[in-house]
Amino acid sequence: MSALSEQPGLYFVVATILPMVSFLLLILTAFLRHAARACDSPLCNTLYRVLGGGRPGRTAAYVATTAIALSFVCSLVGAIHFASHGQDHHRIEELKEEAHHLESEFAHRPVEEHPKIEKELQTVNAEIHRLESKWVGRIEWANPAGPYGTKKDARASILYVGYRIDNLTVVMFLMVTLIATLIHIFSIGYMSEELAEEVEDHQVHTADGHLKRRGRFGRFFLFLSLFCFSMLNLVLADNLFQVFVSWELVGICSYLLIGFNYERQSASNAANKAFITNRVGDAGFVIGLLIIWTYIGTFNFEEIFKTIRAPLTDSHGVRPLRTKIDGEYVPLGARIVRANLVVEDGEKKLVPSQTGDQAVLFSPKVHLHVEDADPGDETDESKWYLKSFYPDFDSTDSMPYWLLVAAGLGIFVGCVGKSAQFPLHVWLPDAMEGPTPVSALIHAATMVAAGVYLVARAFPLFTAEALIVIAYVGGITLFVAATIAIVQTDIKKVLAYSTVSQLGYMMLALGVGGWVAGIFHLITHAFFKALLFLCSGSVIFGCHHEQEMTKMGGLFPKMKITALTMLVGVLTIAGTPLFSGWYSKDMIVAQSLGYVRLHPEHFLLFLLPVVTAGITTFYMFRMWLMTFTGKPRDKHVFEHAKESPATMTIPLIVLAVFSICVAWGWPLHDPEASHLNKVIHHGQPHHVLADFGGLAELGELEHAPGLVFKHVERSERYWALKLHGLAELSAFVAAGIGVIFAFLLYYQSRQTGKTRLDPEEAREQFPGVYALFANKWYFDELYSALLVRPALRVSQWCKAFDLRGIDGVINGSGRCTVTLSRWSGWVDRYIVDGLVNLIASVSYGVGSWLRRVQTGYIRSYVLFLVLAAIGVFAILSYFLAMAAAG
Amino acid sequence: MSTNELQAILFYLVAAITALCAIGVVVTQHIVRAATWLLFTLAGTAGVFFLLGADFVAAIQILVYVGGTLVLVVFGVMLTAQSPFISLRASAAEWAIGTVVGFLLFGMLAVSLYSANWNFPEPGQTASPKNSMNSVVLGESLLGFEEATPAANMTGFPPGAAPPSRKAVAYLLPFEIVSVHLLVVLIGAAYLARARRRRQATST
Amino acid sequence: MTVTLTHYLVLGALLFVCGALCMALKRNGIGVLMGVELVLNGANVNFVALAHFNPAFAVEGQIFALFVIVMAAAEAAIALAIVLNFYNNHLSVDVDTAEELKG
Amino acid sequence: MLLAVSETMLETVWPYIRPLIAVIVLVTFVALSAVFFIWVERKVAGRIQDRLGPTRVGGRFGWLQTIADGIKLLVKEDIIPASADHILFRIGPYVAFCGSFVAFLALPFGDGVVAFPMAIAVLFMLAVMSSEVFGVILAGYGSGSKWSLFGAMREAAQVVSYEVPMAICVVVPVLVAGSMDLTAIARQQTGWFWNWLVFHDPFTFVAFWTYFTCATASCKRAPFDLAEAESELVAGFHTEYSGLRWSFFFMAEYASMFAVSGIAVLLFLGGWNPGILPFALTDAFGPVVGNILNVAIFIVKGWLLVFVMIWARWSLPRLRIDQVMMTCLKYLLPISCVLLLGASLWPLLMPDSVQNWFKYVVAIGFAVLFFFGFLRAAVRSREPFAPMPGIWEYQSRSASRTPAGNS
Repeated sequence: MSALSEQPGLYFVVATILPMVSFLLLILTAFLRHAARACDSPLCNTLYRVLGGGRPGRTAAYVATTAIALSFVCSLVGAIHFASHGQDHHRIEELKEEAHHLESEFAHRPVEEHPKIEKELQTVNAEIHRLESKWVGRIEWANPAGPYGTKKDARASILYVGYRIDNLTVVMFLMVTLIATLIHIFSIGYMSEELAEEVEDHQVHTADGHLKRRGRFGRFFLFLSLFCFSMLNLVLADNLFQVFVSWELVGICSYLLIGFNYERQSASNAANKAFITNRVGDAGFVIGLLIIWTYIGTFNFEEIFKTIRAPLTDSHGVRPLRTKIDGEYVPLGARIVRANLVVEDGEKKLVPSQTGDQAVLFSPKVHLHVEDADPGDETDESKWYLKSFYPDFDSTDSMPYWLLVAAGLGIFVGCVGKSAQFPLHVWLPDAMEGPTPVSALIHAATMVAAGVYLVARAFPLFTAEALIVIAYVGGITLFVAATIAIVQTDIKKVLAYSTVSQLGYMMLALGVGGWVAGIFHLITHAFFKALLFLCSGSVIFGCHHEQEMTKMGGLFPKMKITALTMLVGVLTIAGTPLFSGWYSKDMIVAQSLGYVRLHPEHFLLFLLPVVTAGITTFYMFRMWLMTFTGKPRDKHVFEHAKESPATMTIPLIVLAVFSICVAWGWPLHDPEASHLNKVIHHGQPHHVLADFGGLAELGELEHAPGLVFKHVERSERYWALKLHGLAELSAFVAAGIGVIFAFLLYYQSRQTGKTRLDPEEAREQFPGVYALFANKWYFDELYSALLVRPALRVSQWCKAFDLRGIDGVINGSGRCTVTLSRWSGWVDRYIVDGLVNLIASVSYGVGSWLRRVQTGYIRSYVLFLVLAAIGVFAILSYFLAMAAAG
Repeated sequence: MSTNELQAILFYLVAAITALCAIGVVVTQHIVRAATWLLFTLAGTAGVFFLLGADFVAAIQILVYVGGTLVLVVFGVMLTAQSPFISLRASAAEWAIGTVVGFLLFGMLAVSLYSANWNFPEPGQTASPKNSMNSVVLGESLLGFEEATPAANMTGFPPGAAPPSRKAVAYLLPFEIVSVHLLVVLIGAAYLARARRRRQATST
Repeated sequence: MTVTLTHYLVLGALLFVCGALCMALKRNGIGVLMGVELVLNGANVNFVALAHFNPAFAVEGQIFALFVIVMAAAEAAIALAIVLNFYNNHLSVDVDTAEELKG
Repeated sequence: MLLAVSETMLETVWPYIRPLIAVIVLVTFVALSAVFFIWVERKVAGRIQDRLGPTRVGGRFGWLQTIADGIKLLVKEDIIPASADHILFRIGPYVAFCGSFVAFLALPFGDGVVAFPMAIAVLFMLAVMSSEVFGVILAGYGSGSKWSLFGAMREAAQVVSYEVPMAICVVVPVLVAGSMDLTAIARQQTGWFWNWLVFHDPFTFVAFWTYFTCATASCKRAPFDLAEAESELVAGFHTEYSGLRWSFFFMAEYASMFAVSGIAVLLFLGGWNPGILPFALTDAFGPVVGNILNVAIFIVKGWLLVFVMIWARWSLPRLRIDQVMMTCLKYLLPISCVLLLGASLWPLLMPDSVQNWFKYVVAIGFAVLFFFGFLRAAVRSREPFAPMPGIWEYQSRSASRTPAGNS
């Protein structure tokens, strides 16, 4: 506990680890259970029964829910600590400036004063460490270079695991743990069908009817726990590599949960699609990581930002760094500096230039000093230059600018994949194959928001070119997805496209510099989209897994709680004033309006969100109306529909309350007064201001660094207020049009079942547009034609080349060898052997003439023997007779 | 009818059976029948041994030849019994030559037997069952004893009896050699006859 | 009408001749084996007859006969093993197929 | 003169006539005893199988059943299969018959009551009986039927194999007695039953059982009757035989059963001596009366052993052919070799007192055991037959069971 009070950041670490503990507990239990089932002994049988036996139990759900609820509690406690230590961060920044300054003093002061400076430096450093360690910590995780790496390499060869708690982290933690807890509770009800010992999957047909399998209740919560850990770890991470690892972990969880009913072809296809599409994005992510690793040498966010962004002041903490833009000098504070490295008189200088193809890296070891103490003298072009504090000022201090752009875009590509942005948005609608709580948690509230989160987290990394790409990608995504959502009939698909569209809003906001707006919308969207998904889940559960809205209708009296909470969600997403969506969405529109005002050539970035606000309202009301009002379209579904149990409705109510109130502040009508907005605003990095904060205003900065923020805050507030009115108005009008159309087209009276306008007619009037929307802008077909089929074709070519070309050459050479061998063999056989055989055959002929003496029959030998005996006897007797006679 | 006459009658009877069956062995083309004639030939030979007072040899002849060797031979016949081999015939020319040679050989032997002058001290006792060679004597000579009391208990000499004297020439060593030989033969036969993969048959 | 040694010896000679002819005329390997047995029996008759008629040879004759019987059994075992081996190799018991030594 | 001539003739011819007479007597005896054994076997089989056996022919016990069967066999048509080798088919039964009957020539039924006294009687009997197998082979081959051939080959392999341990087991008492003359061996066992060679030392004791097993096998009796295993080979080597020829085989079988039992009695069980008198019967009652008693005792002992064979046949299941061969070659042969070695070492290594005491203790202990066993069996047999767990009762019980109820 004392460790926790000393280092309150550890609350969040604990909150992260808790789901992991739950996951490990569950998976160990599962392993043990399986092991116990495998062997047959009384002990094992008992163990098996104790661990759940053959029937899935609710224990896993309780463990996982408890863990995530505890996580929420930890996050809350940590957040309270964080709020009460709000001043620490400023203090740390000040101390760091001081330390930096003290270090630079060594060069200027005489040697006698060095011990004194050292002592001061030590005190300052100790204070920095004390304050930092409250919210920051890291441990060495891997050192690929090992103990043999040189000192220079050592910095770049160590991978850390660490955490850094800031406003963004805290907000994200609260949001993720709260929603995850509610969804866990909801899931206990929703997944109750999986408690059966044998679940029949009506969508999978086998030879003998439908597939029957064991219930996977425990497995679901196992995956959820792993996911929660991964997501929290992603948010917690203080470095890109840790983010990447968690990124992949949430990816695999998403894969596992989309494919939860993996026996269904559609589910397994969707899981694969999600996985592969994400891999495309991750390829970009990895490219970005490698560029950063190569040129910056660290993955730690803070260090990266410090390296690529210029400091606010010089190393003495007195003068703002300036450069000349359009003939006048502007401060360089917190911006990416494009400059060329020049060596003059043995001194290395950076010559600032807008056309410079190098981005300067501000290594902490580089001493910055503004030469000219007089700000009035602006004729000198070399107002500022760099001196290396240490003599080994090397090439890592600058990097090609285009590579920095590429790094930012690479990481953004990863976010595109994860957040389902155009053109990698195709997987998210298919991911609705997963159970609805999964859609709510992973594919609406948290994981898909991780892309947006990462863009926000890595915001200083993005150059202006990258940001405009982000903005346009977001704009295209939000419009395209909204148009597709209009024609969807599957209730979850509507919500899926809505999610894509809303994520596009966030991306757009980030791209146009609305860092706060983007994150704000991320939080509010997480609540109301989770609510909407859970409501849809409740509907689906109530209607026995019927997802087609064309079979629903008139469900309002049957499930009032669901309908009302869903109406709250619809109103929120539609931007009804005083609902949380209103604050965040209007803020985005206002932000884009502000950007367009500065850059009128990008007027689309304002037009698209405004129009889409109307479309959003239209399709959301369409969905609600089709589901809950009018005449029931399918008697069967209607008759069986019923309200869900309390475990499901209570989370809905809680989420509805949050959807309404999460963004409230006083006065209610002022979005800038929202508490959530303020909290996020405090976490906004300086670099946002540097890029979008209004250059003119920044030019009027005072010299003292402390003044910068106040000034910017004030100016932005002023700037935002001027634009909010217009943005609100336009969005409200668009939304109103959307509502009207929705009611005209889809509100049926209960008696007649007729609408004012017939959707069929509308469809027939715009057949091309309808086809375009219904076919999702032909993205799947396009990818199939552009990527899948060419890949297959190329593979076939390769195969054919392999078979005919390579094998042909090999076989041909083989045949040549055989032919040559034949000739050689002929010579060998008939000329060389011929001589030998001639000699042999002569010998053979002689031998065969001689061999006739021997018959080879033992019987004849016996006869010969007898004959010989007779002959001997005859001769003997003859001689004996002769002898007797003689 | 004197004992000699009876003896002669028995001899001629047994000898005739033996000789005829021996000729039958040669003449028959059927291998199993040849084995049958051989059985009677061997039995007849055993009968001749009985007539010669060699009961033990006769019994061994029956035991070993009839009960053992001949059964073994028949086993061989059965194991290789395929219709073409049951009766393999030699050619007529071979038969002619064989017959001529056989008569020549027999004639030669008979002539030499009849012309031989056997100088035995005294023709031994007439062969009769009563005077059959005692198997004890055979056993003693095999072991190398000249004389032994044909007393009942051969295992362990009775306390009072004098141990028999040694004979100069004994057949103990040949006996041992034969027994070792038999063992070698057993092992060799087992080795030779063990089942092996058949090679492709040559033309028969 | 006394049966003399010569009678027995002629019987032995007859058995011997039959055995020799049997060896010469049987193409069946087992037939050859039977011929060998006959030859040995002829010799045995001679041994036992001589043992009977020559008191000096009384024991030796019978013992030689016993040895011959034992040897014949051993020979039969070996010869049968050879025949079986022969049969395994040639799929025949016709000794004329074993003519590899033909010149 | 005529009388003188006839007397001289009688004197010279008597040694040759006597065996002829004896042979006639023996053939009659063996044929009659075969008739008797077949009847006994049927009755015993009936008793063991809980049925009655023959009951009608010839009165109360059906004791003429065999005669009736014999007459039936005599008048049956003599069938020779077309594919048979006629000569061998005809010769086979006679060879088998001769093989087992000639053995009786050397078998003494009493002291001096023997057809052809021989110094090597045991060897002669074994030798002659071993030739019986050749008749079986001829019959099997000559029948031209594969079942017959299989049966004959099995028979030959089995009998030839079992003769080896049997002969070695025979050598054990021969070694102890120092003679191969059965009469001499039986004379040595005169007196109390501990003089019987079976109780002479532990090795002869075991040798008796081993010999009896081997003898059963070489008579191709159950449980070693693989040669005529009905379940596999129809009837083995005599499948194709019928009528009188068939009955010759059976006569041969029962004859050799009695022959091997007789050898066992003479070698191990005191021969014709009653075993419960300290003197020879011929000494006490003179040669004629004593020998009549002797013959009676000998025949009863032989019958008892034959009865044991019959008993075993109906009690024990048939072995498999490989088990039969394995039993012989892997167990009985080594056992008999050990017995021979042990029996030759026992008198050399053991003090006389130990030898004597062993004899008494084993003999008396065995006798007591036998007596009590017999007594128990006798007492039991006097009890009325309890209703046996008959097959019908069992079936009704099993039928009343439900498949699930397995309590």
